[in-house]
Amino acid sequence: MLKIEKLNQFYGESHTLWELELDVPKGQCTCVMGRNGVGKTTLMKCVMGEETTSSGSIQFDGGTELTKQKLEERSRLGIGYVPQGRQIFPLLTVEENLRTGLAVRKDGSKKIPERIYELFPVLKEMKNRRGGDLSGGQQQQLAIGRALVIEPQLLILDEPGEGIQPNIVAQIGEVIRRLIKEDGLTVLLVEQKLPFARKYADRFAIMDRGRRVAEGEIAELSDELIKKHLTV
Amino acid sequence: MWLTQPLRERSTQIFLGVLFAALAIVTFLHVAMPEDSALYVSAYTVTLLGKYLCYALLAVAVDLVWGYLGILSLGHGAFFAIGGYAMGMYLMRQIGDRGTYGDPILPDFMVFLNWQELPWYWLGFDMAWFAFIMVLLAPGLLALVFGFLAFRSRVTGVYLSIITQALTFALMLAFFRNEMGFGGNNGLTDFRDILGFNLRTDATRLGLFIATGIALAIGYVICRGIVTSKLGRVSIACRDAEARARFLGYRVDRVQLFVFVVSAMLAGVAGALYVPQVGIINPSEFSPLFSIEVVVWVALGGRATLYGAVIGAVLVNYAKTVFTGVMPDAWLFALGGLFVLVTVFLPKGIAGLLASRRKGKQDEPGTPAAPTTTEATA
Amino acid sequence: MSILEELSNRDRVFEFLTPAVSPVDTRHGPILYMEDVNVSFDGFRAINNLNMTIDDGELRCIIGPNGAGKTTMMDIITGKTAPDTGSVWFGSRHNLLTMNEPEIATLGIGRKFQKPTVFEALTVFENLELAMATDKRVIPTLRAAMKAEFRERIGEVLETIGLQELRNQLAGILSHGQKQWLEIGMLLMQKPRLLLVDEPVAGMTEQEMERTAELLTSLAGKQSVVVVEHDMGFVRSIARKVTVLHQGSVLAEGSMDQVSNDPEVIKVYLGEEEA
Amino acid sequence: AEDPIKVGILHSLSGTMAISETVLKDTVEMLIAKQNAEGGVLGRELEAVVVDPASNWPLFAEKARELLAQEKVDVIFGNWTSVSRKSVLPVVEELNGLLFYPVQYEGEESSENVFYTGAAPNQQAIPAVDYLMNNIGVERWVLAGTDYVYPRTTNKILETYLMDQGVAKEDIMINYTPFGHSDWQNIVSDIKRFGSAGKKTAVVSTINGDANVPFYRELGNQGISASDIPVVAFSVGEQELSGIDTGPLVGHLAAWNYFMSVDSDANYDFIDQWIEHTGNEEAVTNDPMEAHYIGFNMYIEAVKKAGTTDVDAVKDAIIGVSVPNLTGGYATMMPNHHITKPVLIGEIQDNGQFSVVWETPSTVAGDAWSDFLPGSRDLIADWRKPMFCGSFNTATGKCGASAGEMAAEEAE
Amino acid sequence: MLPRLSPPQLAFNRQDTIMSILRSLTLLLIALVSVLSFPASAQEDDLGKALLNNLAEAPASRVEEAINAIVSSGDERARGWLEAYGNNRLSRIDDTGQVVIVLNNRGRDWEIANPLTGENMGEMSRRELDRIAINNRIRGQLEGILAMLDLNAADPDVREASAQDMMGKVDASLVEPLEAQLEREENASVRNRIEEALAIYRVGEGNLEAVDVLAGSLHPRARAALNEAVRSDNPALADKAEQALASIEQKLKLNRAAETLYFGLSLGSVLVLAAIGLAITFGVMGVINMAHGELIMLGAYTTWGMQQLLPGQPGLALILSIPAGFLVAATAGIIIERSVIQFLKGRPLETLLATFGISLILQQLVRTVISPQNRTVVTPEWMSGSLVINDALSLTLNRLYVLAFALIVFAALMMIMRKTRLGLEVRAVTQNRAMARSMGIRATRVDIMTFALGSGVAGLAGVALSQLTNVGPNLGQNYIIDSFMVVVFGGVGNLWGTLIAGLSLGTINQLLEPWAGAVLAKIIVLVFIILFIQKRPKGLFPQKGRAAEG
Ligand SMILES: Nc1ncnc2c1ncn2[C@@H]1O[C@H](COP(=O)(O)OP(=O)(O)OP(=O)(O)O)[C@@H](O)[C@H]1O
Ligand SMILES: Nc1ncnc2c1ncn2[C@@H]1O[C@H](COP(=O)(O)OP(=O)(O)OP(=O)(O)O)[C@@H](O)[C@H]1O
Ligand SMILES: [Mg+2]
Ligand SMILES: [Mg+2]
Repeated sequence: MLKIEKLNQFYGESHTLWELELDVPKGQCTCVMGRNGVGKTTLMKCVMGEETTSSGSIQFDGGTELTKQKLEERSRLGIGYVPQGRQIFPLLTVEENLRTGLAVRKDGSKKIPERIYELFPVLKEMKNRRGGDLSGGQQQQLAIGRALVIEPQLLILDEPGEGIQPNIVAQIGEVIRRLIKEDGLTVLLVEQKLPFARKYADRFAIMDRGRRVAEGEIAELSDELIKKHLTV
Repeated sequence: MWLTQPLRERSTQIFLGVLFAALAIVTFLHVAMPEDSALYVSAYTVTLLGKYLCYALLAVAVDLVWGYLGILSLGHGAFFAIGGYAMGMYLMRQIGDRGTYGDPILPDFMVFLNWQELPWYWLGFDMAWFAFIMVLLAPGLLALVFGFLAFRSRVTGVYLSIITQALTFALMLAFFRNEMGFGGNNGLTDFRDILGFNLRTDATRLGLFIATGIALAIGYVICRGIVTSKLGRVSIACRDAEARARFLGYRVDRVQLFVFVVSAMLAGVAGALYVPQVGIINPSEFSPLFSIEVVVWVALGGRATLYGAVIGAVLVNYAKTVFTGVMPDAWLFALGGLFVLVTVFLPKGIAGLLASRRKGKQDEPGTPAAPTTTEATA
Repeated sequence: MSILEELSNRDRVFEFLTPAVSPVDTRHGPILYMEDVNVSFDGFRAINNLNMTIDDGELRCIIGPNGAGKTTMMDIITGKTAPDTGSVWFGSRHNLLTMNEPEIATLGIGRKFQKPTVFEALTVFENLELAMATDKRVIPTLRAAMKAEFRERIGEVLETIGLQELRNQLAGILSHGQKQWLEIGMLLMQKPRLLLVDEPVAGMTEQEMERTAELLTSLAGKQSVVVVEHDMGFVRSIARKVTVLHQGSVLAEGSMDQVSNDPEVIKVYLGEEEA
Repeated sequence: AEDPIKVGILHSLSGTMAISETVLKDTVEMLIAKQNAEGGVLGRELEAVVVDPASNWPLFAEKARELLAQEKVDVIFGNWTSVSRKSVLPVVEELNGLLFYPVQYEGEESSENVFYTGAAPNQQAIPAVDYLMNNIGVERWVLAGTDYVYPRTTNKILETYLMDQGVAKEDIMINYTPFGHSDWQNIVSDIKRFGSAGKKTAVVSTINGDANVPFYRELGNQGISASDIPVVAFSVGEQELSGIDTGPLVGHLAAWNYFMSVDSDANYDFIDQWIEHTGNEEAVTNDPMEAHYIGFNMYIEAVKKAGTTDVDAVKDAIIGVSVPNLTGGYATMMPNHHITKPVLIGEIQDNGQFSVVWETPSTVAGDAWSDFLPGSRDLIADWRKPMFCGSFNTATGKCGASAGEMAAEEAE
Repeated sequence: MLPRLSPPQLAFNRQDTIMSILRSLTLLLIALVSVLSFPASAQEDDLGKALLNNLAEAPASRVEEAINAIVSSGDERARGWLEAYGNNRLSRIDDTGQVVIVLNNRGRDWEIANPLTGENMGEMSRRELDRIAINNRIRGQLEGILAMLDLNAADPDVREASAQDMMGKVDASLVEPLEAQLEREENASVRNRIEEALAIYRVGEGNLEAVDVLAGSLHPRARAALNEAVRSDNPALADKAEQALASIEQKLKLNRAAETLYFGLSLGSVLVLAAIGLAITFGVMGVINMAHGELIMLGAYTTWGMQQLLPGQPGLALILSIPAGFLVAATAGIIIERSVIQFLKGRPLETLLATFGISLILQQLVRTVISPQNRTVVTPEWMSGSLVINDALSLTLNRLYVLAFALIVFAALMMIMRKTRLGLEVRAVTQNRAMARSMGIRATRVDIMTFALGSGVAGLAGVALSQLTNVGPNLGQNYIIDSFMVVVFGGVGNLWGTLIAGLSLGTINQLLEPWAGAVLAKIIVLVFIILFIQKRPKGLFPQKGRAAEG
């Protein structure tokens, strides 16, 4: 679904991503892991187009070269994005936040799919409240809901469980699985919490200082790897 | 000491070096060169430069609050003008009975409008020390009262900008009123002496120019002292994350008030030095558009650098002087175009251009980039 | 010291502020005491008759569903939000409801926000410097000099939060987790009597979580710590007493075991799995 | 050939005053071109030096200094507002320049270096009031003006004058508005009410510049017509009318010393020349343009008479110089540096012109110091030696301080 | 027979209606001619010529006679002559002394016609023509004569208007004809008017009953008459008049209040119009658009341009200017956005610098390309004058239209921002640009469209303002400060706030003006804004809650 090759990225002078390679197979959940500041979020932003890359390629769905696409076109291709830090529109109501995603829906529907509200009932309850007024966890749910509105083929989740109450985290995990199973969704997940990753991801990739240092089936995620790359 | 701190700093040394060198050179060329020499600097030019330096000081004051405190004051002209009026009142009283009506006490315009006696707020302005104190005190006090109200109620962003604008606008209208006793639209003119020196001689002009240069140097060092002190960092903290600063125990309103008052006083001094050099003070100095223009100088020079403000003020005003003479019909195109081009091509102003020139050196702490937060929409 | 300096020190314009050392009085009971607190926003009851006490030196975990009012509670304690009714006391002497944020902060209550907030235009070092427990009035701040002992202290904290290498970087470019650490560092610099920590480990790796846990437990005893967190592993590792908030009031309180076996808590918060 | 005679032009080409002042710049340029076509003066060409003081009063002073000190011009034509003149005055006096000031003003001034070719209050306001009182039978007066010195002084003079004529205090209403005032609803409604007391009412307007358009519009819309409450304006000329739809204004009045519609050959020639110069068939002329026309010709005559452009020589020579004005008469430079002018009252017509309905039987000499202000009643100005004084007090027999000082400097 | 008229001076005469009244008079005059059975003869032309020459040569004191001679001649061309005379269009050729009618008096060469035959005589230099002088007094008389004739008009409205013009102008000689008129008059309101007109005269004569007639009248003349009566020596009359006045004052107070409110709303609507575009570009998009005023100016100049394109049809031109003004300003907006603003994303404060530059350029552009002087924008007939509610209260039409226009524009904008996709996208883009783009919102297009919309609305404001104030290069400068003030006072980003802020600031200003004067009122309003912002630091309608604190 997503194939990243030799990706390099700079923030000004500082080289953040180094010759990065990553494969995200279709219909699976790939989890990117790594310590703070290794460049996970940066990688997601590169895929989304929020940061420009200096070289390398990102191929989507077997051919479309993402680096040549404008930011707003990527969502049209079917990439949904739940950024780190939620990034909801604080002054739009919950409903309006969700509606922003309607423009790129393939079916041109002008209604927010009921399913979103089913997944996150709190959103329905708070439909008319401004996004910024919600509690942190509620905002996170909103961010996920908003990404789902566009009915993506690839869903990028940057630490989705952050700040969410445990039963909802579990629920999000279930949702991910369900979407993968029912809709054939592909998920690219950034997650620090091992139990969660172990439980819901199919594959993993570990990053360190802007490089991918390990990759494999989730089952292959050994303690040794963890010790080597995820502890300080 | 916070005041001597900047003197150890490279950028301040360079700034002061350039400034004093300029003062010395101009003085030398004015005094020592024969008048027909190509190098001769005329009294006209000296006064002109003096005016630029006043504007520069004003711009520094604006940059202090805008660049480091995030308060976009669209009303700094008010403090400038009040300082100017304080000086103007002193100069007016110095005329004595040499006015057209020969009244030893009342200024001409009061005689003219049948005032019988000097209003109370004119008392004391015949004494230089009093007037000079008022130059600092009047704008400072206004800033204190205004700032106290505004910062206490946490007025921020554009709301603050607009009420500063309302302030200067209201003052402009008030000073336009002849009943106010400040000469209405005509303001105060026809000055003769300052501290016993005849204002219409070249020597006095040169003196004023040098005084302005020194005032600018002092003002610059004070501002620099503030911004390099811990208070400067607190200011930036208040600018970028007001709430966080408050939770650390800083009284954001006090910090803002302090810096705002200092800035207003500097603006007042700038105004006071401006008046004897241009020979008139009138309410148009209160015009909101003038204050906006000052902000434009700062932005053009480069925000949050202080020296950028000086560069911006001098450059824009020099451009104005040249353009209004050389291309009187089209100078606004040139000036407007300059503004547009600088914004588009020099995002950090001219100072940013200079800074990128000496790239490679470590970024100095205390000269942070202007934040790119969306203050205006907040 | 000259008279002039003396005078300027006294600083009449910028009125009296408490010195850096907290005068909070806990001889007669808890350090924080909240009673019958209510807050509503446009008719929505965010805090509902909340009662809570925190003892001196205690480490308290607060959990509860999203929107339970945890952050709002902290807002009330730190003076950001004024409650509609109720009383909040810091020690037995200070009524927090009559004070503003800086006053509360100087009294000795420090806070880490849920969303990491640092001064992005300042360096990591400067961020810590500003947080340092010193006289925070205007003129003293203006005259403050960087003493060696301060430098040392900042160095220590930098060590603790693992940001030595980034000390001269602007805080704006830090990653999410690094900002979290920096904010914790600022809290440490502040040396408050009471720390309010809102979701400290969000975005941290397991190992960093452990470090954070260690850090917080080591603080307890000397200082009182209130932690809000959704990561049950983390809570378990530090928890002594846990309070569960739900819909603005206390749903359950007790040891971690007690709480996590409470069916109500399981239903509204933990879910079957975590329990 | 000799160096050209440099003529400085100090009129705002941008900012708020550009509306009024740009045409004056063009006028002087036209006059210079014409003079050069006739061979210049004293065998020398004239050369215009144009600067833009941008409606900024301190900038006026700076530019004046630039003209005199840097450009070394021989004479300056310029200024419109009183404040700009006040700002420039010390500079011209200090650098001993010559300034021709072409706009009607509040008087109370006479400088050795300034020649006032516009009207003083006694050349505009008082005759206009006389006309309203005697010919229209006005008994109640609204004195409406913009809040600055010219209206203040004019109204003060008029108030004294009217009361001297037996008008009761309650029959005079005085109203001031800020510059550029654009919402006249309340004031016009007040005027309407004031005018409904049964006595014939008129408005004497010293409303300045841009504020006039909304003012007249509101008058028209609130149904106040000229036959009902006439408005006589001192600052509304052809130039201003060219920006107003004059349809509803027919019959309102203005007092000037010149109107474009004046039936005289000199005027027609001037208009032809102006239209040719601007290349615009619709171009209009107005009173300050005439003032510059007169001032310019006086300067030329004085230079011819003095045989030099030396400032002091010209200053001496110009007193007593007479040149034709555009209304078929002559203007003479008086010793007080004001000139003689006829006073005309015109009614607005639907074509944006005024038709003259009344004029003084002969020209009136400008008074530097008003006879109707207590402080200046005793003052006169005379720049001929030996008096050589801008404010000579006839009561004390002494020259005012400022002039005395100048005279002293002169003597050194 | 024509009544012998003493020349009444007409009060509150709508100059612009005179023409139409005159036109309707034609028939009447013709009828009169036949009644007079004036001998139509071959020398008719000579007679007309004599009459005109008589008028032309009459010294000021005899002009009146000459006019009367023309009127009583019954010549059917008299109307045209008098009309021309009243409009300053009657001239004599210098050389021949022939009286001509000037058809077009603009420019140097005037088009003239023969008043006797109506034949066009081509153009003649202005130099050759000598105007036959008229002044206010004579014009008043002329109008008076015609007004009296109007009392016989067929249209009751015309009769009423002319009866109203008679108020306060009645003198002894008019009493009889008016009474006769009253007998004949059937229309009640016309009768009322005539009665009032007579009563004003009678009160002056000391008639007690007449006071009753005037008791309820709001007409200023009636009040003037009563006021005079109060001062009279007759205590009974003074007493009665005083009572009548008191009751009138009561009514007047109400009317004054209504009037002031109208003034306030009207001023407010101007503020709203000027600010509403800024509420979009600044309030919603966050661009500190200093060129906003110049965009307004462009709208106003478009109106002027339209009127130049369609001479003689000011109304049509004005209506067409609405879309045209929008388009011109919107296009300018797009150019500004594309050439400058787009490079300043995320640097809102710098937009101040750039747009300040743009505003200077636009101003000077207008000065250079068009003219530094103001341009004339004509107010169409249907927008002139006022809507008369009663004698004391009338609403000026141009402002009424502007008020309505402001409300319509506001409603339309509200619709766009609340109900369309664009509104949602704009807000999303301004709140979090990167995220909005991640959601597939084409931010660039949204920017262009929003800026165009805001600018276009500024253009609409310009079209409206051209009906109230100067159309000149400084137009924009006069409104920019106020506009920012209104937007901020209302609460940035809140359109309702802009509406309420504009209307309330306008109203407060007008309420204050009568007792504080225009300058002080403005100062008080500004101080009020400053103090108000202390109370509500986020404006009238603040963004509430956590969201706003960010
Ligand atoms: N705008 C920026 N400019 C410069 N450097 C940046 C910027 N944003 C991030 N960085 C740096 O790039 C590195 C990678 O950041 P990134 O946010 O991708 O980390 P991360 O892996 O997502 O960390 P975390 O787990 O804390 O979220 C960090 O060292 C950070 O300091
Ligand atoms: N200013 C406000 N306006 C409206 N509603 C608000 C406001 N502040 C908080 N709320 C509401 O109050 C409730 C409590 O919010 P709070 O942030 O305290 O929750 P929390 O317990 O911290 O949740 P989380 O664990 O998700 O951070 C939420 O439902 C939130 O939507
Ligand atoms: Mg990250
Ligand atoms: Mg929370």
